[in-house]
Amino acid sequence: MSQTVATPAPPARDERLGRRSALARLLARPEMGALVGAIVIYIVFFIVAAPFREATSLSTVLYQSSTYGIVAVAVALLMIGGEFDLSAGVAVTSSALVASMFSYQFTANMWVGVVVSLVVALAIGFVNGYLVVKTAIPSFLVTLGTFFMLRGLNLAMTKQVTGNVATNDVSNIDGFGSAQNVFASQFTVGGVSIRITLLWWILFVAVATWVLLRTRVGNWIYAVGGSAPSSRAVGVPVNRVKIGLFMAVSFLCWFTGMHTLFAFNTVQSGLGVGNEFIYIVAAVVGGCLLTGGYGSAIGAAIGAFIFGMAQLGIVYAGWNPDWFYFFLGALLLGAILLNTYIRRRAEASR
Amino acid sequence: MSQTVATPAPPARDERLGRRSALARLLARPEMGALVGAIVIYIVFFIVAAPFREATSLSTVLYQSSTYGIVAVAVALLMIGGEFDLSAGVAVTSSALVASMFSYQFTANMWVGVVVSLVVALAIGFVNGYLVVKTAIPSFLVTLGTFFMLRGLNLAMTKQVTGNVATNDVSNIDGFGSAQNVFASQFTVGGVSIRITLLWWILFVAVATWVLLRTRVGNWIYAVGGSAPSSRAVGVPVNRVKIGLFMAVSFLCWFTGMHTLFAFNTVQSGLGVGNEFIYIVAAVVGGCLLTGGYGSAIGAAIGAFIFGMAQLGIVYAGWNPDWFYFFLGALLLGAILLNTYIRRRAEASR
Amino acid sequence: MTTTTEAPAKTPLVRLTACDKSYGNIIALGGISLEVDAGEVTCVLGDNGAGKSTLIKIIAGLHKPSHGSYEVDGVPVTFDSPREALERGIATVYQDLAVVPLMPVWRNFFLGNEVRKRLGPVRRLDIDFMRKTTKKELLDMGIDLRDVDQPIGTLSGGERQCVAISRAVYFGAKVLILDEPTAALGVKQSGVVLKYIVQARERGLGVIFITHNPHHAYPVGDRFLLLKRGKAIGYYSKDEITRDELTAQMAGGAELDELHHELQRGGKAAAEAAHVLEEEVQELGITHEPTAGS
Amino acid sequence: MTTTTEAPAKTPLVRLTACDKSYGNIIALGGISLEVDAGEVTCVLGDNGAGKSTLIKIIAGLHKPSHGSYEVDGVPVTFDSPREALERGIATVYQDLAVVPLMPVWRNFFLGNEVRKRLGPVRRLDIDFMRKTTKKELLDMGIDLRDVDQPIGTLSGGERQCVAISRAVYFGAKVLILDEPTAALGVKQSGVVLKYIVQARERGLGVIFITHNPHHAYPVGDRFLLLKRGKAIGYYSKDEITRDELTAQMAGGAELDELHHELQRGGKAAAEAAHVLEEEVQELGITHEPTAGS
Amino acid sequence: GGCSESGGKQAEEGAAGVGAGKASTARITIAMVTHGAPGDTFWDIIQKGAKAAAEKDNVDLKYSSDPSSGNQANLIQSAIDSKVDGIAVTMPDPPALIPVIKKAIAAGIPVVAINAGITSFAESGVLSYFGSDESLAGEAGGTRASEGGYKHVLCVIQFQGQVQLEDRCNGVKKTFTGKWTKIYVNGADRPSEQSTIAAKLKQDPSIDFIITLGAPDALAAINAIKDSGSKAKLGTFDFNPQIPPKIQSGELQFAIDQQPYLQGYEAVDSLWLYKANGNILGGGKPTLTGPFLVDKQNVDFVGKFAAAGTR
Ligand SMILES: Nc1ncnc2c1ncn2[C@@H]1O[C@H](COP(=O)(O)OP(=O)(O)OP(=O)(O)O)[C@@H](O)[C@H]1O
Ligand SMILES: Nc1ncnc2c1ncn2[C@@H]1O[C@H](COP(=O)(O)OP(=O)(O)OP(=O)(O)O)[C@@H](O)[C@H]1O
Ligand SMILES: [Mg+2]
Ligand SMILES: [Mg+2]
Repeated sequence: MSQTVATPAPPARDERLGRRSALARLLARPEMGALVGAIVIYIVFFIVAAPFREATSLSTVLYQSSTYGIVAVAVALLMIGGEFDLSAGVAVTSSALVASMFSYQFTANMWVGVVVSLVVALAIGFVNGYLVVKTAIPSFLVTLGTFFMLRGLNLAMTKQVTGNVATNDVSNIDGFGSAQNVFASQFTVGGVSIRITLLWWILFVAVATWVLLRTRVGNWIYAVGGSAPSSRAVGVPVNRVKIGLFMAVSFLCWFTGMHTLFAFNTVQSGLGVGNEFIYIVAAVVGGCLLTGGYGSAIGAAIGAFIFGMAQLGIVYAGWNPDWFYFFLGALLLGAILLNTYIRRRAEASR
Repeated sequence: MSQTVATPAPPARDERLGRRSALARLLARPEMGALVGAIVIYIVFFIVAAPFREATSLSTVLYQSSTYGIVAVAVALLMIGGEFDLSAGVAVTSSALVASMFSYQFTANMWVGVVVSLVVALAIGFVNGYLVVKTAIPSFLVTLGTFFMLRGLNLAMTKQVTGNVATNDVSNIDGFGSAQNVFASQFTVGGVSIRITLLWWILFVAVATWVLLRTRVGNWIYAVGGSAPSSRAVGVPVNRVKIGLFMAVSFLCWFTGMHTLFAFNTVQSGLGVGNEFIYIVAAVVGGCLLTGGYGSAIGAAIGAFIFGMAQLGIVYAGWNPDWFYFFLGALLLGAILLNTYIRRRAEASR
Repeated sequence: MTTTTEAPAKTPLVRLTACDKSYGNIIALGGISLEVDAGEVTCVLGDNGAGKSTLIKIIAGLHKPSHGSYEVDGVPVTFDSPREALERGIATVYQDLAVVPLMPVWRNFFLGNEVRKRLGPVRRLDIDFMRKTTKKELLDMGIDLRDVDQPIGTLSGGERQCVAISRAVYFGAKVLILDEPTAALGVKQSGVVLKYIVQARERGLGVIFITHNPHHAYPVGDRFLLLKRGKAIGYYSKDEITRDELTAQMAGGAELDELHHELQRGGKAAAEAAHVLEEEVQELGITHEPTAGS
Repeated sequence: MTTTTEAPAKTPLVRLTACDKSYGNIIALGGISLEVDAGEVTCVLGDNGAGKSTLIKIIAGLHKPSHGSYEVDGVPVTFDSPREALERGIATVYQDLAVVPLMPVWRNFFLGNEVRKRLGPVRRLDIDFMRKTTKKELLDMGIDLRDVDQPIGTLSGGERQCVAISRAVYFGAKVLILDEPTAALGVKQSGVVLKYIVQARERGLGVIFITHNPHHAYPVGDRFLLLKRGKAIGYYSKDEITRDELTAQMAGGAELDELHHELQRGGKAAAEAAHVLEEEVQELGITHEPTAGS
Repeated sequence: GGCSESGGKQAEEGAAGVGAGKASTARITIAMVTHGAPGDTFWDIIQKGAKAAAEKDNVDLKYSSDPSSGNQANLIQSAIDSKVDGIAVTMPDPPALIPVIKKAIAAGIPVVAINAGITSFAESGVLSYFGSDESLAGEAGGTRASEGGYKHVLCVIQFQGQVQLEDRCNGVKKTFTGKWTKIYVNGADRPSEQSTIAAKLKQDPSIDFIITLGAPDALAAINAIKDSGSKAKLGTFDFNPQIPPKIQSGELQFAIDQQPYLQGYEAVDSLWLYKANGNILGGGKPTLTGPFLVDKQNVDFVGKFAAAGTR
């Protein structure tokens, strides 16, 4: 790529560069190791699990992955920017609860609830980010606090408002249909039903990738995660970038919350606990550095796909459910080892 | 402390040093912020919750805290050394299961099971550490894999061996009594019953603190966490230190597992999930840096105490249980904010 | 008001008055005043730990002075972040370089000053331009990079320093601050940096130049601020001080001399060291008589 | 076997033969050979990015050479970690210093070489001794620390470098490797480092000294290895090369000369830069005629 | 010596499980998808019942579970993808699951519901429902506690935000004549659970009866009662091998069993019957497997089955 410099100098090869195959160059990208891991796991299940071979199964796996993957994209950006958000899992539920309860209690059009919920979600993200940058407390701790608080609020507010731990069915409220079309519809392609979340997922990954690699903000995200003091010193608005990232996570949490609401009509207030973890796992399996400054949105998507595939593949294969977590762990560890091995090889031979 | 240098030079004050009060100097220690947070929370509950004022309540709180705190001490060392162990929560259960099932199935003296379990636990720690240092995969990922695998193994092996998801009662087996005395007894001091785990906890904290501050290994722990490449360059055996730290975590997991076993006679195979998180929280609330290189064992103990106190204090105070997590989050966040504020002030005025 | 041909009192680009800075109870800087005029090079000299970097961090907006005032173009300012200083055209090469190790060289070069082109309603990075410019600017410094996409953390120390310098030179608009820019540089690269400093002065920039090398400082400097243990021990314009005096002051002449004598009294090894040191001392132009202060 | 008074062929302390090193597809070093004898200072000189640091990292056990052999005391070795090199008495000052920023100065000083005292069955750190020693060793270099318990990350660049140097000097037993030790140092501190190097040579240590400053290299060096773009372009003993030739080679004399001429053809600014550069060139002892190779 | 003189496997009697002959019908595959957490006794017994029936009916049983309703729906979808011959589901969150259940039915796969979903199973179109009514079970517990003359009951919920658990507690509240209080505990951490209950007993000494919602939680509550020196008595929902001895010793007043074994067994067996003979059980009404109250009177009879892990 650096060969495009248009100097009149002869394009002679620098004698200080060894040869490096195109394959090795490709494999050295952050997400490629994860991709190979995903392919291997896919092949394994393709061989051992007959039902897994069908297109409908792939569609189910992709759907499952997309519900993790959408938030995982934002979590990956945040991680590249050097921060965590442990409240992401319950924030999904919070969004769904707010939209559902608002529209139901005020008998408002569903879209009003959706917008109110968006505002609330962005506010949560802003508070997370603001606390992190202003107090300089590690985001792990700040969002742990908000995680607990949201978890409590979800339950307490729901019980307060509905007298129950789940919201009422909102499928009769005006605007439900159109909102469902946007957030939770499905359509059939060649006999296989595809969930709309898959398309949204692809869109979010594409946008995130473009932002990361082709915009100024993307440059800043890598920079604040790679070294916040250096970034500040050269004039990157570190605080604004970080707050923005927290709000991006909130935004995709809100989106996933809307999907949950419109796919299932009601929301249980206890849901979402533990998912923050899966998002982080997806990002890290996909090649993001836990310490920030390195990673990709596509990688996080592949990580989510690996996780979803392992989770459902074990079921498709009909393996002993008692061993479920053992297999899940072994598959993840295997994928990561493979990922690392490939990256190592690619780097050595590049 | 640096004033003890015995040069003949007059002990004149360096003109480049400002004055700094003894209090400010004290407050600048890593664990002091957490201590102040703990005291404030204690005072809050002391005021609002009448039952909290009794010595027996404090004993219950300390017991609860010790069950987190013992493992948290090792987790803090590991974190100072720059690594995580997500398998710590389920490893506690694994240890208890192994000891219980071994003694029961082979009708062996309880102590045989205890020792076998210790060997297994140390092996788990070694494997964790070995994978981390040899593959250079972040420990977050490696131990996530072992977390899932152990979780699966706990269930699957228990079912395999006992046909149930819990182990059989081992209280009739020889040696149970003496083992219970060591791991799970209690005694009364001035009418208040004290759990032996409290004493063990204090012992472990003291040993860890001494090791950290007064031994070569302690120096190395700070170093490998602060900068592994620099440590390696000056000859610190980074890999051995890290593996040792993982084994230290396993050791205290084993200890806590033994406590659980001898306190409850049977063990459910699904226990422990989620506790790895509490250990990490305790370490971080207690002032350990998530990125390694900074922290203290006492801090982790105080962190565990804050967590235990918040958890039970809410109950003692009789606050609405629906809001439990909200209060827990608010208390944690409050403690951390206070902690940070105090440290900031102490540093500015030191 | 009428026909005075006297030039109006020039407002300096940057003026610090009686600035203090302490880190906790550590006093790094006490009561420093400094002026930087357009088209002038101010050298800040001093021992290790004298407070030079602390001083320029205040000017660059990275720290706020604990006391004292800071004016830019005659207007008092308090910068909350280096961004504000950069926006006023103050570009800095920090001693620790302030680069992001994992990022490619060209992204580091343009970090905070990204060049973008419109693409319909959105603006995207002009990656081609930035790559080429980076390659070219570094070539001008005598650094022939294999690959501008290499993470900057994999460059050699001197190469990294060259990136930081050429970045500051490229973006510096009004004031250019260089904290030991030539520390890790080869002879040729050092020459280029000196050339840059002279060019910047010619273009009317104010330059603050920190170095331990009097051979570098004296030829290009117009004013010299000497620091010691956080205090100013001298502030001269070029005509007030000779090169020899300057070097003597920098080296803490008298002390160095004493070290030399002490060594001569020692054994064989010490004597040889003394010999080397003597050479060194002579090179620095220190006469064996205690130098006269200014 | 009978009465030859000839000294037996000395085994060098360290011998590299035809060493290569590449990072991925980046070739940093190609076919370098080097010998370090006891009581001898070998200077490694070269442009930025020439591969000097890479070379010494191989000797220090931080990297393994991709090809080539490495012998210590005549025995082929492959070090898996710097610890093994340290155990053979090879102490190194790395260009990036290899300190742990959050740890106190004295803990950094003794890291990996902690001094302990027995306390019954256990051994504990002798903190008092280590504190005192650190303070003293740094004072000897002219660094008067406020507090040896300060995290080393809060020291100034030069102070940090002094810690790294005095540590290596204190623990170096057989071979002392210094990668641009004087880069961030003041005049006085640089003098002390040169003194240390001479003392080490006197004590019979082999020293490898990397620097960009010919004023520093020539007086103390016994052999000179010149690198360029990863290749050796010259390997001289002191009597084979004059100081002027050395400096000319270091600066890439011909190129620097060309830069100078080019500037003279330019406008006013360039001319002034040329003037500075000329001074620089003269100081380096470069004659305007292309220098004769060795 | 390394060997124990007492206890251990040696002391264990060979307990006979439930076994029967094997059907000669063609082998079919049935998927069971629940919201159970792995490693929980209750769900283990459901599985055991299902396995016993599968053994007998020549059925290939595929069990899977996930506590989150979205994931459970996906597991059902994957059963549909796998083209199984029948599906047994729990319906903890009916609106979330009904669409995918309908999908299964539309795909020609017979579905039965177990354990949870008594109010919505009819609407979802499944063949039958085997389970207990959580509210009814709760009411039974409340009645029983009232009969004992207790004044203040504490309901211990081991997992936050789950409808079934809330239903049980609310059932207790409905029929209990005295004061009612609830508390949340961490069911995955025994010491913490114990301390939390002990703290609650301390905080409100008027509590004289505790109801836990799961069998293992009862054991923690027993310790907590001892710990806090409280005089409170204890009852629990669900059953496991450790429960009968506690009832016999009087530490536990009663256990409200919903016979999970039966739920698992009936689920598989009824699907097999439907496939083999077109039978449907329940006639559109729920088939209740509980509440079944175990106390001192009948504990000896039930206890020996529990010891084998099938009750
Ligand atoms: N980890 C690495 N990965 C890739 N390339 C590297 C790495 N380390 C060094 N290089 C490259 O190898 C070459 C030699 O680097 P080295 O650090 O040895 O140079 P040097 O001679 O010490 O230069 P300087 O005088 O600037 O310190 C440089 O061009 C650098 O870009
Ligand atoms: N963040 C900090 N916390 C505490 N002390 C500091 C901090 N930064 C610098 N110091 C101290 O302030 C003093 C001045 O440091 P500074 O970096 O300004 O020195 P300098 O003149 O640039 O030295 P050098 O020539 O070695 O770069 C030093 O003694 C250093 O120990
Ligand atoms: Mg400095
Ligand atoms: Mg170098």
